[in-house]
Amino acid sequence: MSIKIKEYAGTPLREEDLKQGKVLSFGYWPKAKYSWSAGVAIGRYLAELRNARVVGRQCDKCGRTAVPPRMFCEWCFRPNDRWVILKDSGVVNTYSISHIAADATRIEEPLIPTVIQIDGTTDAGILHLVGETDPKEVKFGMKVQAVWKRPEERTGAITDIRYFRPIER
Amino acid sequence: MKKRVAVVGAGMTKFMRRAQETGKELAYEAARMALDSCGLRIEDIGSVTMGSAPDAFDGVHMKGEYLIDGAGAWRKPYMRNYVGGGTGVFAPIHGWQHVASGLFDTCLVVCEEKMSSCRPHPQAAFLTIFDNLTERPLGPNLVWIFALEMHRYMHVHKIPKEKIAAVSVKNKRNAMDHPCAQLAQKITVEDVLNSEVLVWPVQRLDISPTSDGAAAVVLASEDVARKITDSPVWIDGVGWNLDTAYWTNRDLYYPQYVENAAKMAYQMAGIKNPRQEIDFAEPYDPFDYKELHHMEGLMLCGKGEAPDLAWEGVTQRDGKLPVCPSGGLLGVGNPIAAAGLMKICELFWQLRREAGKRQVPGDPKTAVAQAWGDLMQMGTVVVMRA
Amino acid sequence: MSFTERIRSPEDVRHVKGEMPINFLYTAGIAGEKFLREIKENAKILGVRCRKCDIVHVPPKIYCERCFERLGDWTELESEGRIETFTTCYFDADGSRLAEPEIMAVIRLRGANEGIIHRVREIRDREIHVGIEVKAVFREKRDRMGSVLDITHFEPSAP
Amino acid sequence: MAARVAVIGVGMTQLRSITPDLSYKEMMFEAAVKAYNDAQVDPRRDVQSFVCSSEDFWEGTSIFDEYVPDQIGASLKPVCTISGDGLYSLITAYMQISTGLIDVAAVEAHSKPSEIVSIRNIMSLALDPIYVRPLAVDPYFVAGLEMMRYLHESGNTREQCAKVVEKNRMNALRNPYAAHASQTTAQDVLASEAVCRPLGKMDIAEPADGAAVAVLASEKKAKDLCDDPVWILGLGWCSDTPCLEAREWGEATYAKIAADKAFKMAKEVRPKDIDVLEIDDSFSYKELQHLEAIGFCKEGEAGVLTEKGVTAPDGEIPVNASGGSLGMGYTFEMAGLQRLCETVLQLQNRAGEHQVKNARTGFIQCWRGIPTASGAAMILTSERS
Repeated sequence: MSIKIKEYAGTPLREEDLKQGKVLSFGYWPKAKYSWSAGVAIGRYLAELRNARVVGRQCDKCGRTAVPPRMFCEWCFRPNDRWVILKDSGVVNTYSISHIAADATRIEEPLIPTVIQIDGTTDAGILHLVGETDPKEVKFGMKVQAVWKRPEERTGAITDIRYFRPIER
Repeated sequence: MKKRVAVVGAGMTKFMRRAQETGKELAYEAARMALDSCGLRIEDIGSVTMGSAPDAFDGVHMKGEYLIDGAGAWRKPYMRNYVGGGTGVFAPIHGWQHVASGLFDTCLVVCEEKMSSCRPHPQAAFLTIFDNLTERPLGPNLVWIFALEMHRYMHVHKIPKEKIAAVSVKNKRNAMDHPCAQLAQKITVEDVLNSEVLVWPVQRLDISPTSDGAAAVVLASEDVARKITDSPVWIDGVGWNLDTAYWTNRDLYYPQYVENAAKMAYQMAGIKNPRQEIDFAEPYDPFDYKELHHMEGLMLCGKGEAPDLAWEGVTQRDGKLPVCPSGGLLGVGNPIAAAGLMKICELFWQLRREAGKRQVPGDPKTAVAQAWGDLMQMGTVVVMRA
Repeated sequence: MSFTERIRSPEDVRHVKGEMPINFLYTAGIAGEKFLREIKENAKILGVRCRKCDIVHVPPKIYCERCFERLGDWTELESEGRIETFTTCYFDADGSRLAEPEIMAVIRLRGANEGIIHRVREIRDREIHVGIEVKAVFREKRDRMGSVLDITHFEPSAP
Repeated sequence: MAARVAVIGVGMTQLRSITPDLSYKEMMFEAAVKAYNDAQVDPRRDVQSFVCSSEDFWEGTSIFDEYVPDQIGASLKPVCTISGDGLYSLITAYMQISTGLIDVAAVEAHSKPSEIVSIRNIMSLALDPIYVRPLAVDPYFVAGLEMMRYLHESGNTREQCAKVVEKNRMNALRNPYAAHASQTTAQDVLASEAVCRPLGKMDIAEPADGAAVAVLASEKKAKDLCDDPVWILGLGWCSDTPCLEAREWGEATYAKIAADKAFKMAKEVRPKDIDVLEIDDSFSYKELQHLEAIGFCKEGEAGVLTEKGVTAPDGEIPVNASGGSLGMGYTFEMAGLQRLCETVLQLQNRAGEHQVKNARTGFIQCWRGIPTASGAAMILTSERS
């Protein structure tokens, strides 16, 4: 009972308490390694990225084209019907300007993580970066186009697209 | 429903950036306090459910199993429920299922998080929540998705940043009255707007901290609850809902999953008009805009209206609709699952009028707590009544 | 079957390697800190007694898992005990074959009701069995870090 | 107990040692389609709640529950994950239906250990980080310690454990879902490479990939939707101490308590009324230890019963006629749901070549694997005339 409790448990430490050994601490580096199966849908998606193509899957029942592709339509719950080769361009659905890396350390050149709605789809955005622009110039609804790695550099990964660049202002 | 279920006891630890206690010890302290608060012994507990977020924080695989003894589950029916950040409010829903099903008279609900074990920074664990094949290679940071969602929300409703910052100011100040708070401070809207930009539009003071901590509540069926206490607080509505994992395929401006979960909980609680019937709310606020987003999902106001309510002071503790009187995650701290359950503790204390300096004025009878989780996907909602 | 198009050539099968790129730094906790400090400083093993359940827990805890009462009755244990069970391991944690098999055992120290987990050495495979007496061998004080590895192993007690 | 709960449909993929051609989502979709077809339900219209099962480090993804809804028809629906065996998820769905809040629920579990490159390291990560993990030893040592003490206390022998492997791998030859069926003899098992003595390589159930989904319904819905619902009569689950130091090594107390609770709830059902058992056999000795713990024979008798063929598919107490984990493959968090699927098929007389004659009432039990002492039990019955 909140008002009746005088002392709450918990012993806060400072980083220095650990560094200076005031409190014992134990480091551990796990080996957590995997080899993930891309499967039918993402397998083809990644293979096509190597060909500098973006592909989606279309459902005949609701007419929706999904990217990243999956072999089922989650809304109709049925196998979807066909592969669709999409344009490698789209519009900015939402964006941000990142000054930090994945581990929360600061980075010099800000990145522009963006959800890009691929042209020819109704709701299918993908996560990627926008580049070749001043972050201040990025706008909602701005048209962007994929900038691909050179063919010999492409491995069949989402990073085969280096980033998307604005194609009109 | 088979049985009405009440919260009869609650406990929590301090929320800390780094705790010396192990996860087991944190769980113990919270569970022990919850039992003591209602005068129960461990033998009186029929089952235990644990809520805890990724194993990658504590650094123990199958950490639900690791935490058994600290959670008081020795030789008891024990499970771990897990819906990402939504876990803290799902755990009491899972506990409610244990009791309302008629299987148990009592259930101890414990939530624990020891994020500080994760190195180099708890943020690093969040890289591993992204899709392993289509997103992780881009090196995403957790804050990215919040920034993307926040920006979309601001764009659609034309919300100025300062109205959002008002939430952070309010919650960090409310937390000054919370004895467990990690980041209670008196700050201004300008402080928020001038704080370090992490991922625009998210700045340092828009974010809750990473924390170690635990919380616990004791649930009991109606007949048992009335024997334990004169003032049980009833769990009258529960709802939970998960949207598609393809988060980039959705319009992030509105949390439909929260609305679905809220509708489920309100229907069960017989609430027709939440704006009239809810006396105060504890929506999930890991980021300041999230509180606003969730108020809208909880249908406590119209879409895009929440920022004005925050700006005009309606959501202050003494306002017409107090929101996060505890100080929320922004002020008290964010040991993921424990933070969600802290909100249930707050409802319990407030509805029993035991919240001390944090007590909302008037005579609150009905309140809602909510948590959110996964990739902008999961809504968990509990309605409680005095 | 469930969807209409499948991979039909092994050439089209795609795998992506990955990992969980994190590491951890643990604290020993309130009870663990005291337990390991005592090993480090004095080469002594501490347990904690629950009077209600009449058992001595080792490694010690701040609570009794059985009755859930808070504990504080610390007691010094002997560093000798009986083998409760054991196993001979041929691989390490990576699954690589060990040069020499290693015996792991649960050792119930005299005066305790629980058994600590450790290696047993200086004994032949066929001489070991459930119930034999073993004692802890500690590292030299200057080498002790405050860890279970401050005990290098257990070995048969002098006959 | 007022209204009852039934299983009205099951779906499982074929288990395989590797599934390189399918993503986990595609495997789950396949199991879900099968289960919904079996139950004749549309998940988007009829299923009100979904309960999934996973542990992050088996997947290599944190907050794995993010990735479950789409492929099982659960998007924008009540979905939750239980970090535990599929049987725990089934129990959660059972509780949800018993509250009256939900009429039809689906339960999912899957297993893709072929994708885990460093499986022993992941297993080690479940050991206590302060007291056990620093010893840096093969995590299977936990099973070695337990097997040694169990054989010591019970008087059962390594040979009898090997007989379990022989039986289950042979049983699996008649189960098309099985990944590790073989004409193995007890001699082959005893001769297999030592891992953690007395545990040999063939005492350990080989991992397998697969997915399973089951559909549960309230009494009224079950009768509307299904000709032969399989009723859940009793269930129980229990966790003993997670601390290796505090464990009573010879006994599977968690299994005993869980089974006692299940029988108590099922009232007049006794072990002699059970026609088929699917119990945890993720290590050879575990089948014997569990059989004794759940009350089907006295301590020390399970080995002899196995030798005498009492636990064979045509014996008095058919145990793991499916092949169990030793024959079908060990599927981690899916293991309990795999047993559920097998038992439902048995009770509905649909198990094909490995059908046990006149199977009406079944018992299933799961264990969460090393280093845990947690598990669940369930009793089910068909009322088909």
